Amino acid sequence: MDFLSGFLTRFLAQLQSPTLGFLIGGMVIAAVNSQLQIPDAIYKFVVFMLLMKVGLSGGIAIRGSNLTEMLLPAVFALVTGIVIVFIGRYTLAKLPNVKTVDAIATAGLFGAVSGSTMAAALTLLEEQGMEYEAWAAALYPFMDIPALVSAIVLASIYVSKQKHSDMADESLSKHESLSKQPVAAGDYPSKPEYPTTRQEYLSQQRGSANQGVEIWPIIKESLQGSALSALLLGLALGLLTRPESVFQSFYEPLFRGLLSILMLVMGMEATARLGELRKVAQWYAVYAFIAPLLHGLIAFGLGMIAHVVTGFSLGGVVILAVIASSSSDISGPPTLRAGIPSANPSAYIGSSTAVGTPVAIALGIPLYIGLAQALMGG
Amino acid sequence: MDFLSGFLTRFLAQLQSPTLGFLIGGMVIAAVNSQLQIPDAIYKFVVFMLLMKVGLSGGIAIRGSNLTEMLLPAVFALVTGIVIVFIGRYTLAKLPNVKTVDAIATAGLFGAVSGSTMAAALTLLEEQGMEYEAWAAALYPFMDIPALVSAIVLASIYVSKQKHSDMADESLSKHESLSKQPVAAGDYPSKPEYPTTRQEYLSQQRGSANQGVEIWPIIKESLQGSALSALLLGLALGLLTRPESVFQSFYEPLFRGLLSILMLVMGMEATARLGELRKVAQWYAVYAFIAPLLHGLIAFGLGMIAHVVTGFSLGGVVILAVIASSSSDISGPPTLRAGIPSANPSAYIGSSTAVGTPVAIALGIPLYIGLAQALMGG
Amino acid sequence: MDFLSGFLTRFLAQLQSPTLGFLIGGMVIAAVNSQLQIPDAIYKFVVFMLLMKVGLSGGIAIRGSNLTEMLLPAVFALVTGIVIVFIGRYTLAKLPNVKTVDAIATAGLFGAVSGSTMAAALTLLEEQGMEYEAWAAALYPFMDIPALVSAIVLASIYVSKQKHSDMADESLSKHESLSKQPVAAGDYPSKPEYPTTRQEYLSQQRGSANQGVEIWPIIKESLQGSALSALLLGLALGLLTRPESVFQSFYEPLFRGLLSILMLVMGMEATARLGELRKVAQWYAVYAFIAPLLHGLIAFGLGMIAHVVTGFSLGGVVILAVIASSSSDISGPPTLRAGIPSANPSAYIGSSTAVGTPVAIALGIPLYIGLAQALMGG
Amino acid sequence: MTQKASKLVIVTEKLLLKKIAKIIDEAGATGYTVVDAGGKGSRNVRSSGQPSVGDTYSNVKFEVLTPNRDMAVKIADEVAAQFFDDYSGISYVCDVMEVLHAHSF
Amino acid sequence: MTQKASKLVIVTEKLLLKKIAKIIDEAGATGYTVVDAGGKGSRNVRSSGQPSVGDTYSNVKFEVLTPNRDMAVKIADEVAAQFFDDYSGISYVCDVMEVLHAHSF
Amino acid sequence: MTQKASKLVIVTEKLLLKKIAKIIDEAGATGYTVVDAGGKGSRNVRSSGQPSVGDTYSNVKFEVLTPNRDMAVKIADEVAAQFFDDYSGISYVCDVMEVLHAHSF
Ligand SMILES: Nc1ncnc2c1ncn2[C@@H]1O[C@H](COP(=O)(O)O)[C@@H](O)[C@H]1O
Ligand SMILES: Nc1ncnc2c1ncn2[C@@H]1O[C@H](COP(=O)(O)O)[C@@H](O)[C@H]1O
Ligand SMILES: Nc1ncnc2c1ncn2[C@@H]1O[C@H](COP(=O)(O)O)[C@@H](O)[C@H]1O
Ligand code: NA
Ligand code: NA
Ligand code: NA
Repeated sequence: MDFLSGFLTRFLAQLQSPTLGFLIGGMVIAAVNSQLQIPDAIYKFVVFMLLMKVGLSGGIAIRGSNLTEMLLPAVFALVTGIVIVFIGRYTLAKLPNVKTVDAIATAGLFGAVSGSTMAAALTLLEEQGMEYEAWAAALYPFMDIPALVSAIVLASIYVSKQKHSDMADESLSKHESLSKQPVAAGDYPSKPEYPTTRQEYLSQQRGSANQGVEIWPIIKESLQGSALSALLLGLALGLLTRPESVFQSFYEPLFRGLLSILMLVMGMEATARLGELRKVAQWYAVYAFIAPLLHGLIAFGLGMIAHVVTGFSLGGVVILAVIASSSSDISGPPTLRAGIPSANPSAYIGSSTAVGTPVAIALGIPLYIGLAQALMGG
Repeated sequence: MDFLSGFLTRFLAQLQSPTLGFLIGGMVIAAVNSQLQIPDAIYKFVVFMLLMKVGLSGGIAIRGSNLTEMLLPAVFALVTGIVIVFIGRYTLAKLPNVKTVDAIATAGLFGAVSGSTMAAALTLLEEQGMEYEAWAAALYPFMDIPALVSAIVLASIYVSKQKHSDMADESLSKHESLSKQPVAAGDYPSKPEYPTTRQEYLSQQRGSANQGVEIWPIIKESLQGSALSALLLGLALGLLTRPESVFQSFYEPLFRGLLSILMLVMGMEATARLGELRKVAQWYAVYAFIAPLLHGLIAFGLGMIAHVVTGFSLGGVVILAVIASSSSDISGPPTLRAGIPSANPSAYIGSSTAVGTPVAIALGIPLYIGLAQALMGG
Repeated sequence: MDFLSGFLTRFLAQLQSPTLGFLIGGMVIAAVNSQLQIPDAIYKFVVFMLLMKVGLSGGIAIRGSNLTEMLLPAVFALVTGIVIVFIGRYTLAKLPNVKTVDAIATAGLFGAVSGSTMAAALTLLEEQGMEYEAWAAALYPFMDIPALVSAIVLASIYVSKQKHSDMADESLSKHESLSKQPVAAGDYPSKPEYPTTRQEYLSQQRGSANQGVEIWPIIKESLQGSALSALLLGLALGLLTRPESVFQSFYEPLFRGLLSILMLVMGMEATARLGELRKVAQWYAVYAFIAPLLHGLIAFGLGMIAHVVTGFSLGGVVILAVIASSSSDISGPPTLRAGIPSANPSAYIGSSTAVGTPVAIALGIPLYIGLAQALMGG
Repeated sequence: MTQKASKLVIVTEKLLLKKIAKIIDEAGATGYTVVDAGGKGSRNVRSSGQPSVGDTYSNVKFEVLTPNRDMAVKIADEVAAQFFDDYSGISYVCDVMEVLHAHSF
Repeated sequence: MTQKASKLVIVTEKLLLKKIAKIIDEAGATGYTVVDAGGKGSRNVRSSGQPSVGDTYSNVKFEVLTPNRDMAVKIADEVAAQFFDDYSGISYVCDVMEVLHAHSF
Repeated sequence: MTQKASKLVIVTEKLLLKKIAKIIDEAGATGYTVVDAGGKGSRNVRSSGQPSVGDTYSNVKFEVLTPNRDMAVKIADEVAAQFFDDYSGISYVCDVMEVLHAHSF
């Protein structure tokens, strides 16, 4: 009871935090059809600045620290990333009106990490005076990449299985040899108006789709994405050079303000994408609401094990929970689009942007901070 | 005499204020055909930042204050906005070579408010250590919206009256029933090369144009404009959340610098639009020079009434005068373009940007500050 | 020996300076094909901010100073700019597989000045606590413009001489009167598929190319370029207005951070242009490596003369050396493209961006600072 | 296999983007493509107060593939009737087009 | 003097920019031109998580001049086969084109 | 009602924007439309020192409607003569165009 009332008080206080205020402000402003726009160049630059700052401060702080401590949390991050995808594969994908590839892609996006959500959590942790390991932000790729890789691999296995059974059907009915009419196969819509040459390409492609999925290109693409690149570049510069002066005169003081602008964009975006979410099965909305909280709690639990075993800080546990709770907004979508091309982006981007991210920021972050504070108090 | 010499001294000092310096610098740099450009994304972001800052600081300060004080100044703002349009309607519109709709639109733009000019005034007031009510910036919409609405309504009434008399003429001459040749009507240039179907649309449209003007859509469009949206969002966030930290670490310290960049853009823009102003009747240049000063003085007078009656600060009076003196640069033009489509934008944008705004900033602001200081000293 | 070891120690320390770190980080990030992008609007704005800051601080500081001191360094800057072009004309242009116009254009670009490199040097000088004259940045145009003008004039003379001898050849062979077939002339590739009318234009053009080169348009174009415009605007505003408040609250504190972003862009750009450099003769790479260091040393030597004769500070000597060492990245390329249209931009932009600029920043700046410190110590 | 089509091009002020998109939709076209454009014409009206010293274009160019010339002309007429008295704009049609691949045409 | 050509137009998701450029190159076209485009079609898929509230278009429009209709169709077929099952896109060809001046054609 | 026209398309380096606009104006065309474009050709020269790692295109594409083919060819010849020896560029003409609505044509 005490825990709950303490949590609720803190939660209501959080609603007044500027971070959340700007998020909600953005949602409202888009809902009333305001013409206000944050130019794309500014959005991209803000994201770069935030991840650079997080990377630099991590890199600077890591210099002296003992990185073996990072081992267990990193393993837990990796496990969480993979587990999230399998949860989605065996819950969301089984629901009515939900296509399997769409569900796998959605789970992959929810397993991947949002740098913006993480930045919001770091700010709130600092406001609450809660300490965390300098390297905690470096857990990001350990969850992000495995989640994306798992989703793409699972989807490829599923698609190639589908095709096998389709082909079996086709040869059974022997349509192919009898007619030049193209045959609609699997999830692909039939498009008879295409010239026949197309069909040859398609069959070719189908033939080759049976081979295994290569994992390294997916990892490489994730690392090359603009979000992870900026974070890793920041980490490297923090570690290898002496950027303290520029960090303290530029990246650090601008952090909060730029975050407020990013929250505004994310709020506007959430409203704008609601329409896309509406076009897909309602189960996506349900998943997008529950999953971030559940994923965060799983990671929180694993983090607590590390807390007990290796002394991982409670602040660090919160960060682990938040990156699990978050869903990727920058690098994840294009990676999935290329890796699972047959999945409908409206399903996964809609779920993540319109519901998942606001839930992770507005409910998830305060929840995990509240939990940690209650545990500290206890 | 003392007043005048004091005023002149202050006025010359203002010419060295960086705000004005950047404005004039921009005019010069554009006049010498420099390739220097401030990218559009930066311009939009700067405007957002300034209005957000003005909104946030207003919202934060309003929290504890007694808003009934705002009543009288708000009414005066509204009255000024409408009066400005009527002045334009019965002076500028009566001048030779000035088309009535163009004049009404110009008066509407001069009645509406420029957030940038207001931001410049707030900076100068702070430099002079002159106090003003925290909510003074919230007077903006009370003048802006009524001015735009009045202009659009006046123009619609005028246009629909014109059409009535045109139609009367047309049926008198019975041309319509005798020939399929399109007839040039009203202000519209004749374009006989258009296919006949077009003419049917046109007649249809003319028929429906007689109905009354709906006011709510105009108000809505004003509120949705990017400038007012940013200001109101800032106000709301300032009122309802606790953005002090982000305000003090970001919006406040960047304000002056961003303003200097905006002034540069406005200066460059003034020179660039001069050509457009030259294309229209010279009376626009005369109006654009006199009107800002006159409008400001009217508002200054009304503000003084509030000063005496309800203790409205002299700083507040200056702000009221400046927003009257200013003409809208961001949201006004597209609103007028949509609301009074037959008006020539070169007339109103040229007048406002090339002459009105520089006059309001370079002469208006120092004038009203000088007046207020002289009154304080007295 | 002592000098050398001291220099090497300092040089290695510089490698950890954030300025250099960001440059190298950018090179690496582009080499691994990262998707990270700094939007063009941000890049342009950063350049503007840096040059404005350099200009403003110069302008503010010049106010009280004795500008006759500037005379000798300005003359040396001018001499260096011209000498660099002639060096290129009589070394690079004589090498095998190097086209003369390409070489002249490359030398012009290396003679011209990079504001970004200069900004990096100013930061490093401040980090080292080394003093320099406030007006030193104002030496920029004195080297930049003469270098560009010399290159364009030399190239025009060369091209028109070529044409004379071509024409002589042509009339000798009397091909023209015998056939309507177009004749490939000079460096121009033959394009027989062009309609005949084209050829008339070409001959016309060739006829008129023999006249002298007008110098004033080249100077004007240089001054109108966005880099010099921003610098000169800053200087003027610093001199004529009182921008201290906005300078200290905005331009000055953001300087280092923005520079770090610019270095990142320049690093990425260096890698991206490497491919272009590969397409041209290898001698360009050799020139681009040696020239910046040599040019800097020449200017350093001239600067030392001014140091001895008029007391020009050693910091000022370093700045003179750095602007000689730098090659123009913003205004130079378009000016040369317009002024020497027949030169291959891959040659000069590739040389400058991919090799020249990194060498000037990473080796040149530490070298001249090291030299100056050794001389001070001595 | 492929299908003949007309291509309607409309260049006009950016301000009208949404309104013209609506007309195209309502006329039953299967889609449209739009790009930012600059330009010069006889009117040359810049419809916004947006800085012209900036780096953005203030026109848009619509391209609409229609199954027949009539639909193209209908859209163009509607757009011209509603806007070309007051706004800058031009529209033209290009007849010989073959759609090779499309999701709906 | 001038030379007849076909013009192939492909409008599709920006994400595919590099991949389509590669197909065009490999088909032996002498070049291509590409512009950012917005648009609406039957699918209307936005393929990136990039803010749609921003100010950028998420399609690209390729224009490829080919010496004959066959090369244009070949490129279009290849692009459709590889991508149009999963991505938004349309392609069409315009036959009567005359190249006036080109460095290689 | 409508009027036949030629459409001249010129794709070239952005640097030449103003100069080409001037040529078009002087040739007596009633206007032109211009868009930012990227592309690849045989020369592929990037004419500015502007970061190629940025997000902007460095070509422009002009489209000029001319009342007849001659004016189009005249403009293209002039542009090619003045610039195509030294700058990247291509120009082509599309003959069958019908202008539906225009303020001056
Ligand atoms: N002859 C033309 N060729 C190509 N585009 C044109 C032409 N005339 C006008 N335009 C385009 O149509 C827009 C509006 O033209 P106008 O209404 O005549 O000002 C211009 O801004 C140009 O983009
Ligand atoms: N009828 C059309 N006319 C012009 N462009 C179209 C048309 N249909 C589709 N498009 C373009 O092709 C893209 C993809 O179409 P779709 O695959 O049908 O969503 C759209 O975003 C439009 O840019
Ligand atoms: N075959 C082509 N199809 C379409 N655009 C082309 C073609 N060839 C060249 N271009 C365009 O023309 C520009 C200049 O070509 P070039 O002078 O050959 O480098 C390129 O950057 C392309 O935008
Ligand atoms: Na996650
Ligand atoms: Na006003
Ligand atoms: Na130099």
